[in-house]
Amino acid sequence: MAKPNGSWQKAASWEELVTACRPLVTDVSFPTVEAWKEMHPGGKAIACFPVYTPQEVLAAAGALPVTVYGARGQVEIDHADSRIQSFVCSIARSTLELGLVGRARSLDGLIVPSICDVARNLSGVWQRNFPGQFVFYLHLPQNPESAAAIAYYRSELGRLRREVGEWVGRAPTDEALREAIRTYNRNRELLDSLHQRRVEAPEQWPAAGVYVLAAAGNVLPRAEHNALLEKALELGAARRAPQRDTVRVLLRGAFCEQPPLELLEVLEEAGCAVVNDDLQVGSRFLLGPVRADGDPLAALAEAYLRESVLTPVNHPGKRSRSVDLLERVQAAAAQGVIFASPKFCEPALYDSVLLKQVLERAGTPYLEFEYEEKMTVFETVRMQAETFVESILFFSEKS
Amino acid sequence: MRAVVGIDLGSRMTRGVLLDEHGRVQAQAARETGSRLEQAAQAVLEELCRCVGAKPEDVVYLASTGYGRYRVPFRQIQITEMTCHAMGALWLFPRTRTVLDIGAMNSRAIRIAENGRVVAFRMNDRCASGAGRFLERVAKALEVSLPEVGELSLRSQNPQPISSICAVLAESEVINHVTAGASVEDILRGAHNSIAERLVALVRQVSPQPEITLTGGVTKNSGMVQALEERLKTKLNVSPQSEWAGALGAALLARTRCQRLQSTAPEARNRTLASSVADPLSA
Amino acid sequence: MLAAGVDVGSTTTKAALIDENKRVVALALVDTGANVVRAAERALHTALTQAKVEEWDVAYTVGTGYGRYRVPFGDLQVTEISCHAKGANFIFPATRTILDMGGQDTKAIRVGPDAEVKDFCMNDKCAAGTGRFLEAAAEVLGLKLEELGEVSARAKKSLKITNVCTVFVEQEIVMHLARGCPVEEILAGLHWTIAGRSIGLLRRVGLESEITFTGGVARNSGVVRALSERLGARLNVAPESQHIGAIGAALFAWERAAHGAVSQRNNQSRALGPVPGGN
Amino acid sequence: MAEAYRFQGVGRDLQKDLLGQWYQRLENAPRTGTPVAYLFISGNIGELLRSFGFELVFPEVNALQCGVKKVAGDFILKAEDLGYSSDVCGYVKNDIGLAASGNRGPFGTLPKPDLLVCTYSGCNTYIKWFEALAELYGARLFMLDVPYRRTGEQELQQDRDYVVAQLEQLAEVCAELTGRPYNPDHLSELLENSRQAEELWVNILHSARHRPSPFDAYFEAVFFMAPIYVLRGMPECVEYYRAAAQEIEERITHRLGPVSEERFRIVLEGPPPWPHFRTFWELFKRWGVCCVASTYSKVGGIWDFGFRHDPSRPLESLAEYAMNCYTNWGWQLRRRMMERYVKDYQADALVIHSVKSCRSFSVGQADVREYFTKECDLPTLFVESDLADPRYFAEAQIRNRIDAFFEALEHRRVAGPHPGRA
Ligand SMILES: Nc1ncnc2c1ncn2[C@@H]1O[C@H](COP(=O)(O)OP(=O)(O)O)[C@@H](O)[C@H]1O
Ligand SMILES: Nc1ncnc2c1ncn2[C@@H]1O[C@H](COP(=O)(O)OP(=O)(O)O)[C@@H](O)[C@H]1O
Ligand code: SF4
Ligand code: SF4
Ligand code: SF4
Repeated sequence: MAKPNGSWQKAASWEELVTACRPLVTDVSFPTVEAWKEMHPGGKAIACFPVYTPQEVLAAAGALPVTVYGARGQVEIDHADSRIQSFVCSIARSTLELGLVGRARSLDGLIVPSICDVARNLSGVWQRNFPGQFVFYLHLPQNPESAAAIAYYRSELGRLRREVGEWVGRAPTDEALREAIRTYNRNRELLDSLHQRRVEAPEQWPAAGVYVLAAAGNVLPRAEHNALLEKALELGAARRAPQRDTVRVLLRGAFCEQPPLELLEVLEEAGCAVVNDDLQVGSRFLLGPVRADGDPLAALAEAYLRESVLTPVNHPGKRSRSVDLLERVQAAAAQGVIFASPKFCEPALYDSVLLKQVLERAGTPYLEFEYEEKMTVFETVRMQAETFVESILFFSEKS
Repeated sequence: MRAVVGIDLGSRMTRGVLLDEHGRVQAQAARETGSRLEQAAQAVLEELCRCVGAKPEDVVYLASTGYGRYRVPFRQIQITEMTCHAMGALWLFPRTRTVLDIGAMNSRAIRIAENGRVVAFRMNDRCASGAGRFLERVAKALEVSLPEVGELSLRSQNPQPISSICAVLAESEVINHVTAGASVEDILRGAHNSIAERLVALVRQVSPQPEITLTGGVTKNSGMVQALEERLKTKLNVSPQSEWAGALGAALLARTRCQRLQSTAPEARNRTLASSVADPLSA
Repeated sequence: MLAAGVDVGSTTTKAALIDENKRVVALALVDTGANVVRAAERALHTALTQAKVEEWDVAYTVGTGYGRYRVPFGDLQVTEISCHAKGANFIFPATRTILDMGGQDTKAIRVGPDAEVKDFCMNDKCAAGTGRFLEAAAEVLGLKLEELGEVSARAKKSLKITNVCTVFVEQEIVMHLARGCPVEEILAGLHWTIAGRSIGLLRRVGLESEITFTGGVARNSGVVRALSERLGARLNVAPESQHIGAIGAALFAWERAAHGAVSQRNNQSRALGPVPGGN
Repeated sequence: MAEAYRFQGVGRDLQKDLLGQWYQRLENAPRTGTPVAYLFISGNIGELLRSFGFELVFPEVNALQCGVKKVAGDFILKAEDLGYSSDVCGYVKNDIGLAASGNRGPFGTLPKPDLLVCTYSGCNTYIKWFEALAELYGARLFMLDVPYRRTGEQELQQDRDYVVAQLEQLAEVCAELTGRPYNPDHLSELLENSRQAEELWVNILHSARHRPSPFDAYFEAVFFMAPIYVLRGMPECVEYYRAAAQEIEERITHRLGPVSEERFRIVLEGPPPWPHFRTFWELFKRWGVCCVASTYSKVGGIWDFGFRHDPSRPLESLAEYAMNCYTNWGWQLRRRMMERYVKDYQADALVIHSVKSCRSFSVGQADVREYFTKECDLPTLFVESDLADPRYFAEAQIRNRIDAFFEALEHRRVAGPHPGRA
């Protein structure tokens, strides 16, 4: 059971901080949201489907945006199995399950961006099952080069602003939006430096820990998360880490449904130092800060269409996923790439095919496996990861 | 003498190989794994030493592999079956580019580079429909001994198709065939075919390249080998030694590793491979 | 007048005889084996001898079970789904959902007030979580099927079983035993896992109480317990649970006979459904 | 029966001829120097491309053909050899496998694309599909971003304007590629042909309201609808539906139908299992089942609720068309459609064929089933297999479901409790 917000402030070391935040990742009764609501009577909390939700708009309306990554493998899927076929990714099923068993009671609505066929239809299914809730389907333009796209996305954001406004009874002002943008810019900045540190010293900034601290932001107000991250950066720097014989890897494919934390730990145990990943990329999908002056919605629209992280679910237009991947590999000095895709996540599965060919040509070793948020046995993954590490350690000139 | 040893703790057999400083195989030893893995490993090590009249301390580096690889307290390093089988297969057949290892519980398809580096691999977990235990069950159901199944299947005139992909349901199907009066040979062939189908599907996933080398206990099964060759439309490398591929590979890698460490700075030597910090199985 | 129902299951073949007052007068159970027809006849004869009657006393026979695909037998073929619905409704008239766990498949069926099938789904491609799964487990644990229930009842807690594959689970059990885990806890874990899988099916057809549990696995009190625990509902379990399919078939036979249909065991029996020249 | 009557079979035969000629034109395209565009069925704005003289290739239709001709399995395996997962859409794999085999299929050899137009109406998979083809052929990819019809909402003006704006850009791209200027009048002529064909097609669809229905709106519709999907805008398309209409007329006058004795009328949701199409159909025919309305026949456009292409508003009506293909509709809209069909066509049951390949269809179907069984007390059958991958069709299981289902229906209906027919 997680203690609501605040518990992390007492942490005196990186390890303590991570331990304090760990429950925030796994506790899908959302204690921090409950706590927030106590402090904000009548306040609304809105669940956001993982990728590309412009949470600034919700925050500016005084609502608490909560990024929901399914049930984090914490809930037995009893009801949703009968609603979402077995050949669909777990996050769709477990998110629905949360609703059906009333675990997400503290959440009053759901924003579903048009990231994939599953998400597209899920919005309607959600609406049917939870008629009382605020359900918003956000169309993300898939045509980044089109001159019409920015204008269109701005109007789509306008629709969101209006409808959220009507629903919470307070339409966000431009100034409120700019304020939210500033807070989120700061959050992105901090998350980036956290991940950047890890590139420089992976032993110092272990992936699982970094993951947990980033994840805390999913269920905390951004301002609080910012404070948490500032503290994390201090404590992390003070940490003494053991030297280990590892392989630097770039993790790819986990942009939406998340693997269990254990999976990251298994990878690390197996000798993979994750130096770059797209885990929970939904909280850091903008490559740069958003303009905090002028028309805020236009700024958000532009930012999304011009400089958002490439994932399997946004059409890159003139940009290239291949080039992007190779650049990332280089920037992170990664020795190999791990494609970890959620089972049945079609977008990820299509991309890995093309990207693997690119890596073959570039001579970069890669490993591919699928995971499910609800998986409990990691022996196969461990075996694969160890083999992968060995294939690099034993056969590369160094070490 | 200064020797290196590789020990493969399989779910059924524990096998060990001892190499001398020149990388020549000096001894091989095997015994039933049983439930006490440490003891099995210990016994095999002693056996190896006895063969070459060496003392355990003459063994300068020992690598363990197989599902019990973490259970060898006196190992310097543990290496996965995948990496070891690749190495071993390459030693047995230097032009190997794809390894198909068929064990009792899991089957693995491995594509390797010239130097034995594992490039891509797949293994069946979750579903046993494509592994050796399937045949064991069929053999049991048909009351024939494991070593016979292969030969018998080859004598089949018209193979009995096994419709079920499930190892378990297939078993009852087999029994039905028996009572329906189908010949043991035909049923066996049917079973071999259906496993071969699934194994081929596994191999395809690593985009196999010739030569393909078969390892694991199933290599003893000529029927299986042929069923696979028919479907993969190529000759398979099979060696009577191939059950040793794991241990052999471990020994060879132990040797490289040990040489590397001596060449590198001493402080690097007492570094551990990250994975040897924890024993997941005892966790 | 007697009506007979024969349910040729993947594992066992069941026969039921009912008299003109729809009273069940005999129940028989034999292993199916390979020869479906022989199994059907053996079962029927066992029932006949039990009831001390002759074959010609039987006015009408309905055949069901997976066997009916391989060889049609009896005067009429009805799917086991309809038969289980019929039988369950006969014994527990308030039944709305049926879980039938047989040797090699599991079915969930939702029925209306007069036993009409409203919805159903089944899992029959994989032996994971079927009766067969339990047979295998029992073998490894050195227990008789009959014992599974009581033994698991002794468990303080239930072990988490990670494999669903019947083959792999054997390995897992051996591993747990080697680690000295108590048999009853392993067993409880297995029952828990199986219950989970079946509940998935039940939800798929939409759970409505009352729930009736049929098929051989219903004789395993451990599974019954795990199910009602996980569903938070009690289940109807009849002593003749394994025969409910056969009883349903017999009821259909009874109705046919009551509507004056005459048995024609001698001439070719027809499968249900197809319109003459329907295509 | 074709001998006895004048028009029976023309629908099928003429359709075959027209498609044959079309594939012939495609085969010749490289020699005739005709520009070739690849396009999808859902949101198929082919008239615009045709107005620039493009010949059109529809990868989905090729995949479908491979399925029916029973070669899909090999192409799919080929794609899986290239690394595609067994869990992704079989149509895509079939097409990739086909491309990897020199684009030679049962219908002849297909030309390479000069332009790939990805309409986002059908599914997200469309995008991944053409991203892959763009890589493969190095061809130019135009994304036509078609917003999804949000559940329950009215079509949004902003969405329509957005699509129109993109169509204007597409027109520029075409002009650039073909060296021809955009000619709205020519486009309007094509759209007039579309309108007429649509009018006739809708009449055929509505004919299923007769008892017995002269026409199976699923198992036959999939053949009858081909021309309006792949040849829309062409004069021969209109001709085709005139002929087809005659066949249907004749059937009505002679009370002919797809089944000799119509015993059950169903609405069918979901695509067919192409590799096992006949088998699947037979499983229903055995029970005297006629499908009187289907959602699948609307994947390439929904006309039976009134929409027609409008020559006087070319781009606008193309935009509206593209936004209103079945899988671009949200759950509530889909549900309403089925509900209307059940009522208008007096169906006894809803049959849902859930296919693994297509999440765009499948996700939400279980809720559809729940809605109809629980809230409308309509008998609903749910069967799972696949539309392209032969491996996912378990005949015994599906037969068992279908038999049990219609047994129960009969049981409900027939006075006297006998579950079957004497
Ligand atoms: N003498 C034999 N003849 C034929 N098949 C055999 C023989 N011995 C073992 N096998 C096959 O090999 C399998 C065991 O292979 P092995 O590699 O020893 O398993 P593991 O390494 O997983 O313990 C058995 O399941 C059986 O199918
Ligand atoms: N006495 C018993 N106690 C517990 N389980 C039993 C018992 N008898 C049979 N079973 C279970 O029932 C299964 C067979 O059920 P059954 O309905 O007869 O199968 P089917 O109808 O498919 O032939 C067996 O696999 C076993 O798991
Ligand atoms: S995991 Fe993949 S398929 Fe599932 S919702 Fe996310 S993006 Fe869609
Ligand atoms: S199909 Fe058979 S072998 Fe495969 S997982 Fe299921 S039970 Fe195990
Ligand atoms: S089958 Fe479905 S997923 Fe595949 S391309 Fe067609 S609409 Fe898209």
